[in-house]
Amino acid sequence: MKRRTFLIFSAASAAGALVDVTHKKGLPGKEMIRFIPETKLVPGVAVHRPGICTQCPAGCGLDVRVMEGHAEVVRNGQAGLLRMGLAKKLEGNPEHPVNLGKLCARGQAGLQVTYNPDRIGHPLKRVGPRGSGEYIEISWEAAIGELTDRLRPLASQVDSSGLVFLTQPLRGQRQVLIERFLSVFAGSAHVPFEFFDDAVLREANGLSFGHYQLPTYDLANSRYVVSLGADFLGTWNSPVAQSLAYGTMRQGRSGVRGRFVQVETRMTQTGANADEWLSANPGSEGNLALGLAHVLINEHLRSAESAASAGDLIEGWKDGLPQYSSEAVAWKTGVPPATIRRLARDLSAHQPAVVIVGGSPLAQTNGLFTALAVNALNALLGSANQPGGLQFSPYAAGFAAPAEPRKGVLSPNELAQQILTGRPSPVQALLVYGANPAFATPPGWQVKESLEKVPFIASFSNFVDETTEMADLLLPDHSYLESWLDHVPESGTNEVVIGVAPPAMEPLHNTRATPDVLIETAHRLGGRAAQALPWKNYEEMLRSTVLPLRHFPGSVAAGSDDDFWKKVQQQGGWWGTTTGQTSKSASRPASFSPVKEQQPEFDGSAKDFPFHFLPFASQQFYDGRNANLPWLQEMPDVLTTAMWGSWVEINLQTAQELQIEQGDLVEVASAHGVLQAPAVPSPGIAPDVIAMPVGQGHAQYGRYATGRGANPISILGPQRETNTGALAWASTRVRIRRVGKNGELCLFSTGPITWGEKQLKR
Amino acid sequence: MNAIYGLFTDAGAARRALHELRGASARMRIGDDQILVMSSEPPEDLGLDLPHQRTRMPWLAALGGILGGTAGYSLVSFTQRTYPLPTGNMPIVALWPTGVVTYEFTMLGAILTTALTFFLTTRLPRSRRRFYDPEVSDGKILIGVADSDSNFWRDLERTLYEQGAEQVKQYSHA
Amino acid sequence: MAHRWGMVIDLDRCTGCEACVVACHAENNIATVGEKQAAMGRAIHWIRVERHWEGEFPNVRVRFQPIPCQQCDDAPCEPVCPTYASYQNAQGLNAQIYNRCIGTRYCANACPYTGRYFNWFNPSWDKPLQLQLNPDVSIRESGVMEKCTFCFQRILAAEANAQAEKRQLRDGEFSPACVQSCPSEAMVFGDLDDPQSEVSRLSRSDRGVKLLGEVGTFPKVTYLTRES
Amino acid sequence: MAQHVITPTSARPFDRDTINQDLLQPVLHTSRRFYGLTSILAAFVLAGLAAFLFQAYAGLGVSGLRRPVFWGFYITNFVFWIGISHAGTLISAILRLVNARWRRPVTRCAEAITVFALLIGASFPVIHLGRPWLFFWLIPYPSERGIWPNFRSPLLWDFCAILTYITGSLIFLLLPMIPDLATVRDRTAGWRKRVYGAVALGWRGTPREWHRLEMAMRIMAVVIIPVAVSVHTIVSWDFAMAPVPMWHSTVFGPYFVAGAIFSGIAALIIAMAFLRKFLHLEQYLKPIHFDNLGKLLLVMSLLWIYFIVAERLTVWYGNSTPEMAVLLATERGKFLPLFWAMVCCNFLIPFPILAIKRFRTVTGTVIASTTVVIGMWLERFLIVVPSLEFKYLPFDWGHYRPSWVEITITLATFAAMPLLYLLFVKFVPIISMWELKGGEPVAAPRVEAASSWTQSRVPTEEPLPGSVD
Repeated sequence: MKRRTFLIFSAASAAGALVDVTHKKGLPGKEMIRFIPETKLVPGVAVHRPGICTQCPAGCGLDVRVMEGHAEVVRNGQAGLLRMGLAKKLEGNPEHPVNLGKLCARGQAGLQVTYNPDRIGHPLKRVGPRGSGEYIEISWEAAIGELTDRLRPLASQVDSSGLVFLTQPLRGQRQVLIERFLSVFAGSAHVPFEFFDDAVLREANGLSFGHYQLPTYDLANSRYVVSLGADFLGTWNSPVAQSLAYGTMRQGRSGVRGRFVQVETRMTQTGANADEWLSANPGSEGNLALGLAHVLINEHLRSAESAASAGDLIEGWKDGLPQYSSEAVAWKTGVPPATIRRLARDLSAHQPAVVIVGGSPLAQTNGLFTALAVNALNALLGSANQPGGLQFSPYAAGFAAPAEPRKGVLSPNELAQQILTGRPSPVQALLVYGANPAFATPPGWQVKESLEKVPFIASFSNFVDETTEMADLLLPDHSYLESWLDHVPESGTNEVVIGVAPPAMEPLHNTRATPDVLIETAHRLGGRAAQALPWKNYEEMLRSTVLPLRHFPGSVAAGSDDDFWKKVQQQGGWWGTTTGQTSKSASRPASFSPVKEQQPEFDGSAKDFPFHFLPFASQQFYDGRNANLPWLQEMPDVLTTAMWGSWVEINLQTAQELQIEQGDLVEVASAHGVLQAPAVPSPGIAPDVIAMPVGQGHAQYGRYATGRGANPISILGPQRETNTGALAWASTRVRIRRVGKNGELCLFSTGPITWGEKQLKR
Repeated sequence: MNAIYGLFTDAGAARRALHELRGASARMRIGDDQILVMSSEPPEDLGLDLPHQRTRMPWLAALGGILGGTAGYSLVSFTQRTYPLPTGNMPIVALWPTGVVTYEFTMLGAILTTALTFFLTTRLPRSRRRFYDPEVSDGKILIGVADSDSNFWRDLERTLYEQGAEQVKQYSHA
Repeated sequence: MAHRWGMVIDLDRCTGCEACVVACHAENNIATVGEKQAAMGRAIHWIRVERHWEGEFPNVRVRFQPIPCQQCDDAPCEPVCPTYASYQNAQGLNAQIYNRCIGTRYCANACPYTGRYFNWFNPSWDKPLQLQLNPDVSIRESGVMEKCTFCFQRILAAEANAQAEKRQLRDGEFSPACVQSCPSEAMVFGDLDDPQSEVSRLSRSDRGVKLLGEVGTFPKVTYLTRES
Repeated sequence: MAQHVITPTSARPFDRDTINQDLLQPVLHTSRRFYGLTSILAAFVLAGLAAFLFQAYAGLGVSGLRRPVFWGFYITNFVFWIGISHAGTLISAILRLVNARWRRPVTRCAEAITVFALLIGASFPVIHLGRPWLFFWLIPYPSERGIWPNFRSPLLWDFCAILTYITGSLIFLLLPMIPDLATVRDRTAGWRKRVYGAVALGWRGTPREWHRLEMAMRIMAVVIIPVAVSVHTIVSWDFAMAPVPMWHSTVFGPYFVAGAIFSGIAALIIAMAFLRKFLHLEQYLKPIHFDNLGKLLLVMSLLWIYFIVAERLTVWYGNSTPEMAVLLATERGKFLPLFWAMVCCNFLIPFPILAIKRFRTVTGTVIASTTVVIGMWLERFLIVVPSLEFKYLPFDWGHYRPSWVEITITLATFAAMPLLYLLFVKFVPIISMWELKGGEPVAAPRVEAASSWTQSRVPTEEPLPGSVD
């Protein structure tokens, strides 16, 4: 045994040696200075620190495994070697109510955000023309000075400052901070943007249930789940929380196994798990929901009244939805009437049951109608706010959360129009934080063109992406493992959750946390600005907001404020059943009249463009923000096993008719653009649908993403959901043709798509 | 040593000469081990009547095989027991694989013993110069007598010529 | 005290999210080979999620199956190795000793699950990505075979911990990275020799099957079949 | 030493002299053609060496190997060359044992093929290693690492078997070479004489030497036959021990041995034809030799098709899914062209050529042999690659395509064989002179009974094998 122990040790030391040998180039030279370590870490012993995942809006809690290591860092403009704690692995925080110690693939790959070789390491000032990538390195002193100088004249404007803050949707004190920062600038606008926005569902939930937020599905207690297009196990809403609940639904209860039916036009990772997979015509999902409701009401399985106010929003609800007979719905949806009736009866018989809607059905021009129809169906089933149904996570007051539809929020489209036309007022300065509309908006929105017209753009991004490329001043943020974090999950839990985490490690580069930069800028601007952001730094701001929670029953019990603050940091946040004041129900506007049946409208004629085009959230890159992480580039898409590129999914039979084979280069054209990518014929997609993952096709996003694959957003039409104005990203029509043989498809599985009896003919 | 020998082209002549020498061995006091025969092909092929050769080579080869096999088995069982790492849930010293290796070592033992026996019994390789005539390589058959009594040299020479020797040579070396 | 580590993967819970795949990469310093090599079939995924299509549109179904090394009791990969680089360690794992490996790749051929991966080149990480490397796990040089270890470094750490605290290892005290991350809790890890452990209990389930059981490898990974 | 010529040498021309002159000609005289050919072949070999060094430096990734096809051209070549090696020693030993007289001009050509093919074949397990510089870890020796190789691995059996075979073959080749080396020694002067004198080991041609040599050769012949059989059986076990569809088969041992002898004879015929042509040995390597070897090749071709049928019929009838995947892929799938090319090369083409007496000429047998060598290479490829490409889990099926490195190295070995052969012919009489002389008519009664089974099959109108007209 001794010998074996010795071997283990020698293997371990050999490992260290190997790392050194292999990274000769990566090793700092001897001439480098060594900084005095600020932390005390025992080599080889892991420390676990809490964190919050920012890879998607779900807000899972992290458990960051930190170990001692030597890194090249920059301190006060001086590069040197520092022995410091380095994040080595991201795990789920076992205490966190949303993810309970679990973490998805994108979350785990977040480590490579921090260690990404393409991170912006220090403030930059543009010297060449926009988009040329010519910058000079400047000090933070100079950078913040430049920002302050640019903003000072705007702060003094009386009616319209022309300042716009473009961010990804924020759920925490960063939202509060930015709002307070902007409050100093008259007529300024905050434009939160992400491609897979769920504004339509929030709006519908506000109307149907009085909660302007995404629902939490209590799948763990469901016995029957019907999902209309929602990739809830992969990319939609709170995937980790939903996966956990799904596991319980399937095998976590003795003697009960929940049944799951998925309706969609292209099989998602979620749909692949369904017991029954159905394909409905794009945009017809609302009809299907009401068809189910029709059966429930007319077969007297449920009374129309039980849907309460949610039902009232649908025209004809009280009359038993006469226009939604199974046959009529079958004709519109393509789902056989018998199946509709069976589904309805099953839903009724297996209680609790829930119907989920999300993703592409709501990204049609009739998205709101669809969402309201599904909400009414859920209400009819008695699933709203019930165990096994859908619920709404409580919010803590004082923590910014999208519990209310915020008025005056612009979409990038409107912003672009404002920039281009100068109406209602010219945009003088644009601050960009975490959003990349130049990549993720359809060409018809003219975002890219409009950015060129803005006199001053500053970006807080970690990476040079398509939007940041246009910036005049780059003020790189810390990575999220290096920052103070806070996050209020919108869904995925029944508790009030306020995630708070200190930095898990010291910064690697000469970057600065954006909240701190804003606070300092405000201080430099002085006056009202300094008053609006009175804190020394973001840590202090967080502390002051979190401390009042001490008096509510929750996960942290502490005798003093300091103790409480310490324990909150250790735990990665605070969660409890109530904070006394939870979010108020948004009252439905009185003016809203019941919705009529609404047919989807598509961009492009069916004659010229015979296929529906479905961009979908990529399992690896979500909306493209993760395309610069090599782990995710090399993670095979679970259905196609594609890596390192994008692909065009097409029905197997359709492909045969068009003589398109796997790996062929095909051209997909809409009325707005053309792209080329390799084809992947698949059995799990409707014959009239062409699908493509979103996320690749970056023109500028570091070495791993730039110039790789094609961006389906670049050929989308500018159509919007009629009621909410959200981008109807699934409403474009396209045509396809084979271009050539070698599309350079990179698949992990080179085996046949199907293999069995048919191929084994003797 | 010294030698007197004839070179024969014709195998029949050589055979007769050999016969003659053996017949005269008592008279000329020539021992069996004094008769010299050299040829560029096996003497049996030439039909030369030579005393029956005996060798234990096959038995030695068999013995070598046994030794080799034992060595092979010992090597396998020793090494596997010295570093007993289980693989594939097989016994540490497994019958079949050990058998295969033992077999190969048995054969190797037999081969090496055979080669060794050959070299030992033929006393090859030799670097020291010994009695030889390169004309043997040209196909001549050498028949002669080594270290014979000098009184009989003439006699021998005549006998060899009589039997058809193309050439009779004398060789002496200190 | 000997253990026999095993795993149960519930295919009814598995959603094909591939959290396990990235978790494994992060934990075990698995090299990213890049597009060109990946396209050649040289990507390394110690655990992979296999996808099987069934039927034709619209009556189409998919089954996912995560496949790590099956840690066979009668592993075909082990005896074929001439240098003992692959052998069964005391805890029943099909260990791969990188230092002993000379790269015959025989083990990879013998493995019916294609669960072994080869380092065709030396791995490299663009600076500063090398900082992500787990110091508990050696990196593998060119010409060496590698495979799933059930996160042996975690087993060692947990054992050392338990020893320091003078106690036995507890069931579920630790798990490999893939099991730990699995969002739908489809994977369970533990000691098969402990009849009380969760993994023992589940592996006796009547839904339990072994992958390619007919090959006679006696895997220590049990799959619980999907119920639909 | 002193020599006194007593009487003048007879000047009568002698057949044995002719043999010596004809057969020593290539050893003693070097043509420009030799240098040209050697340089070309050497260039190929050097290119292969460079490719190997590049591969060792850059990593095995420069080959076309990939998961799940971890073995490709290299192992194909390994099996192929080990197979070729069965030409010599095995055939020569069998012919020696049955005392087939026509073997006499053939044995050394054949045994030389064995040794060179073995050397080339045995280099492939090293070439294909991920870390070739550590190849010696395969060798059982007490090392500072304190670990021995694993004798349960078929690769170790391979090592032992090839070691035994190469030792045996070398001895089998070298022992009967001693008298001929002595002849060369006696007919040369200067440095050549010294060199050949050294390697002739002081051979004189005494009855004792001859007896021991013949006895040793008889024992060697008995021993080497089972060794040769075991070598290719063990090579087949490299595959058959792994539970891989269509590898894991009991028929593999004899199937490989038969294939080995098959390809070996073909290689021997080609080598002999070249020797005959370029060294002008028409007098020694006569149509009858090609005819006889052609008949052997015919038998092996039939045996080969028998094994193909035995292997494939059982798989097809058994209908086990993983095996059927491989079977169908080879017969009807992506390997269809190669598979049927193999059947043509190994059976459909050579069978009529060899079966019809009129075609069993030197040219005919060479054509048949060429197709057999190609076909047998394809057969080795089709054994190694499809099973790996279509192993058990369809999700993991892969596609192998060799890279330029593998192709270069493969070509280099095909150049190495003639190069080694050329050099060998340059230094050693390629036909065993003493054995050939033994076959010459002499006045004496000789062991000439029709003890050879092949001989009785020789048509009576043909000249007796081995005789010089």
